[in-house]
Amino acid sequence: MTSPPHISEHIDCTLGELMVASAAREIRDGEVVFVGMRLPLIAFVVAKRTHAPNAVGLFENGVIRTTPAPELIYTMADPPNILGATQCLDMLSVMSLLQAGRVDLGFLGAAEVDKFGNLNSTVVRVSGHVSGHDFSRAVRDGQGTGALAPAAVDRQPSTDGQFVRLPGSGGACDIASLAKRFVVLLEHSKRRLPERVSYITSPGNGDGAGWRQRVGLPRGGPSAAITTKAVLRFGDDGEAYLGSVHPGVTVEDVLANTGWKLQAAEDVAETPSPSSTELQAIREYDKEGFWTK
Amino acid sequence: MTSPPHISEHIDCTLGELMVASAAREIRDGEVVFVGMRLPLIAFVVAKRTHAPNAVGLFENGVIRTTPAPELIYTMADPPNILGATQCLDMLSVMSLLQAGRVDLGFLGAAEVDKFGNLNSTVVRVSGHVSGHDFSRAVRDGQGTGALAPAAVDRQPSTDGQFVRLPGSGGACDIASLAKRFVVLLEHSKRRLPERVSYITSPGNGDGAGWRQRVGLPRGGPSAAITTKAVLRFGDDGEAYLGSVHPGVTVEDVLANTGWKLQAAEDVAETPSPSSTELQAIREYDKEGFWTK
Amino acid sequence: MVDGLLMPKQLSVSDAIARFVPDGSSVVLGCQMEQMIPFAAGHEIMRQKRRGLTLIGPISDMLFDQMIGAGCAERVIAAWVGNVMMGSAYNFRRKVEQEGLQVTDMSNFTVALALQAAAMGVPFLPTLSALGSDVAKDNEFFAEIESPFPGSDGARSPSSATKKLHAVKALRPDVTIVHVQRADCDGNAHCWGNFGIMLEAVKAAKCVIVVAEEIVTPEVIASDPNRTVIPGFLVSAVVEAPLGAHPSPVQGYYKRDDAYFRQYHEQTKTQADFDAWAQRWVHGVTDRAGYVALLGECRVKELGVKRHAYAAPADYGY
Amino acid sequence: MVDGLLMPKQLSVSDAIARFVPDGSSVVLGCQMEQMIPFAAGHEIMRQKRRGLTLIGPISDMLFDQMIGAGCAERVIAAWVGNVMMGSAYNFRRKVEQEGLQVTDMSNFTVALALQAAAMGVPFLPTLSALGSDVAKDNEFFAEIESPFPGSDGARSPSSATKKLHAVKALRPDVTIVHVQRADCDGNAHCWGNFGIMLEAVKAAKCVIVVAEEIVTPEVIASDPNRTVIPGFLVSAVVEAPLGAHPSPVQGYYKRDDAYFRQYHEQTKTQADFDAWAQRWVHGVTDRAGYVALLGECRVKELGVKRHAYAAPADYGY
Repeated sequence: MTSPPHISEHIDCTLGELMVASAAREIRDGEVVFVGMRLPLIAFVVAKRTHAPNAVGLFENGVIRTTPAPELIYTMADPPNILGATQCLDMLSVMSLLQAGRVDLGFLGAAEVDKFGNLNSTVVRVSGHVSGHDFSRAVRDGQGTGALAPAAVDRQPSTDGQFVRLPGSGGACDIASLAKRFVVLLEHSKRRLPERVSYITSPGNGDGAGWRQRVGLPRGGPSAAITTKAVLRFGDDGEAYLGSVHPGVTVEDVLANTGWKLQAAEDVAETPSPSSTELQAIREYDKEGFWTK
Repeated sequence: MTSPPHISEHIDCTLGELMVASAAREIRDGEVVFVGMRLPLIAFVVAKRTHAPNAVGLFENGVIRTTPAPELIYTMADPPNILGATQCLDMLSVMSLLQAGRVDLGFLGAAEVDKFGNLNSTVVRVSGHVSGHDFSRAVRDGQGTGALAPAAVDRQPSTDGQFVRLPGSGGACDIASLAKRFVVLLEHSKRRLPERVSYITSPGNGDGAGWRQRVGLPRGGPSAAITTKAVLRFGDDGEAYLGSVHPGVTVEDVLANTGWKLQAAEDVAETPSPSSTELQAIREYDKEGFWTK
Repeated sequence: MVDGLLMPKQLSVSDAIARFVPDGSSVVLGCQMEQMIPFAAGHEIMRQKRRGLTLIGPISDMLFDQMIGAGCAERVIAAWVGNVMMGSAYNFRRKVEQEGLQVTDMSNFTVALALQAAAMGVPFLPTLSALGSDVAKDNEFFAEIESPFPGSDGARSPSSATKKLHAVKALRPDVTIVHVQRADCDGNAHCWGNFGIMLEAVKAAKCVIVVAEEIVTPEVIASDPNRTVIPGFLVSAVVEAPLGAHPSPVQGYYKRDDAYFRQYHEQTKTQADFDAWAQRWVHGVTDRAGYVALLGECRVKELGVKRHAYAAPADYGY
Repeated sequence: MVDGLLMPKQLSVSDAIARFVPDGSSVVLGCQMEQMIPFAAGHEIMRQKRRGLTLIGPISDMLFDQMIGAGCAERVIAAWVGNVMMGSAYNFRRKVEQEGLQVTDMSNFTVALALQAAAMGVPFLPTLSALGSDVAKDNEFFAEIESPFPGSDGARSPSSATKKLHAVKALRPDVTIVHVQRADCDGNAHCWGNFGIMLEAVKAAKCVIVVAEEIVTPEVIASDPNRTVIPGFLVSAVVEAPLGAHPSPVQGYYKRDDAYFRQYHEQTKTQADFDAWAQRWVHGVTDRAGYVALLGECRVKELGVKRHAYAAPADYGY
């Protein structure tokens, strides 16, 4: 049950697994976590089964769980997420806990994340085609992270308009506004990491340090962006910097695929690969790899 | 099952029974009623068992009943009022229905009711003893109507201060503010029917017509005051007038025991005595006459 | 409340929709998020070719996309419209991008607050959510206000010295349609599982349609008043529709039909594809029984409860 | 939330009070109105001679009067203080009229809203209640505001064109003490019957003490998550105290001891009378078991459930 050495070329886990394990590690034991939709559903289960057995999961449909759901779920309202829950409430009740500062961490997806950790999952302006970029894939859904699942890839783009309409906030705007910190998961590309999002669905650090306080947000802000290439962190200036690169990814690759000049230290760490315990938890749970393959 | 003729000298029911039956008749079939505490608890049951089988009872503790409680209750949270209820909610939910205008009628008690139907159940200023008046009896409790029950009579007054402290609003202020109309039950005396209450716990018509709208109340106002001598009604000017006198009570008696010059028509009706059906419902329910003897 | 005292409330789904969901209505659907989505009612609205509806909900897992594809909707007030498991909803995208379907973007919390304000009978409710976001910009449901109690805030973080707040405007829909496990013929309804925004949506609406897996006796409902989520006096119509929430799950009755959500995603990428889909599943059947027959016994059985898990007893006796 | 992760929460009532209710605390008691009043906890507070407490509740059926008589309270924030069945509470009257006990008068709805504002993390909630009343006058919890949405109100009466509202200030108590039917050792609690203001009082408070008739396994609680009214992560201490709400009723466990409420009324008209009463029922026993022994087997048996009435089954399976 010890961690395998980091791998670079022949990484022995999928990107999905790496991201889920990275997301799971953002949860500290005993924390109250607003789980959100899609990949984080699995990250919460993995955290509960590994290092954070006392974490409490809040789901915006009204569910509170102290035990992981007994089997794979595709949505937070799937019957296994209700059976054996600690409490089934309504949305206002769990959102009230969030607004009252009772939630340590919230997970989000997004179509776009910018330099200051602001999230867009509502609408993207398109001005002509961007060379070589399959935009429809990037914006397939507002929560974004599902783009990592092959079953969910949109193979027939139909964007002729001046904008692409995404599903919208869901609870993302609320979680970003009110959790003590939030973590976003998304694909790493220039298009999905623009310097400034065109629409702030979920407020990050706005235009920099002090912005959240100025607009009246009570706390919080982005803590990490876990992408398909790296983990970004946020400094005191409110701006993202390169926290770690995933095994097999170069810093140059990350910088070249980020929509602004991303701050990066000389010596950037590598994102730890999933431990065998984590991999086991992921694979036992997502048996067919729907989310993590 | 026909109504017995009105009685004057040898009234064949108690005053409590007359008041409960009068209160019950204020409930129309199919109405949503905020029941409140004490005597109205019985009035609701009697109405359900007689002319208003489709009335819905809301209780501020969160209970909604479409069937009467199966046996005598002293408080709205007594187990018989929970068993077989339609719904058990929280207070905010039933108060929300009230605030949203979903409640047709609310019942209240009070220590004092004034000319404009404002209610005081919080605090009464005392300036020396009023001749011949057992004040402690009148203010024994904020809801007031319990004074009719012998078991509840306060035999040891201890008022030396400048004021008498009553239990307070409970939900009375809310019901008076928000129901489509309200009915108050109380003892008939000069002291309990002052020209103006010294403290408005529960707003009636304030200082007359238009006042409720001026202060921002969304609807409602007093519909009747059922006293131990009479039923007062309220005119378009917001002021009380004598609606009917109870069997055996003279108009002069009522006027002499009211704290202001009460409007009374030449020909005042008599309060209908309880029908045999109503009496039967009352007596089957309040077997020992705790509330109605 | 006195009107219609003697009208029986138990109706067929087609009568309920015909009577209580006229063209131009604002309708709340999908209150319980991904559980108990009232597909049976939604499909009947499509069959009856309602037009000009305003669809209201927190997230909509596929149903709004279907109703939009069928041309029922003129406006959407929601936090998220898509297919939760699969991503985008094609009809929604198409109608918004190309045909100007009007969308008022809310967040989950603020759509709940808007309905809760109406449920509570107040013109607005305050929140700290969405401050600084574009969700609140040029959105009729938001206004920035200040607390009249400086120095005191209900939040618990020491950093929250701010006085700014959003007021979220009350939203009072014409009709709320909810699917539940069981109800009696007066509309008193039991539900268990996650509630989402059901409680406030029911109280906010001018009229409520309850669709239940089973109609039970009033005694069953009254045996557990804490399980009652809707009191009958707020209900205009109650409909019995077994499997009426398929393909979404109903706790204790059937699980989620994940394959159906995948197939919908694959089969509705163009308007023509969607029309073919709707012809098969909506217009090609006359009612929910027909739909269930189309699903087939085998699939229905596969979705059924494999392991019962009953709630611990609760004694209401005395 | 991370602090105290490994501290066992199940405590004796005396340890729970000693640890979580220091002198000067603001304490919510009697959330469920006349049901499940936490008398066991209240009596322990009296035995431990707490001073300077602020007592918060909607109505208090006798318990506040006892704590006031014992000198525990410095201030009361409530809608009603008395003995519901019998009327006035003598200690309350005496201390207010003669000794200047500070009272902040609320209505039931507005005390619930004040706690709900804190539970929701907002500085206030709006209401139409108490406009024009003296309850709101010179009361720190009320401020008059206007809706920022003119012409739109959540109320349904056509006459309600008004824009005036009361803002009710958030009230965040130090501790909320609730009595419930059953809880597990982490404080996850089931309750049925009327909730009163329990839900918001629990979420509003900095710490929560749950007193339960029975401690059960976590599996019992998790078997019916819709019956859970308090999630354990909000709970600081959980106490097992059978008959801990006597003389108030606990649905499914024991009925109301009406005679006890009558007797209290008769026996506590003067301070000396109250002291004698408290000596017998509070100070004369060391804990709830001693109190129950004093009640006597016969009386306890008489209060017990005569006819069980179990809730209809609810299946959480899939």
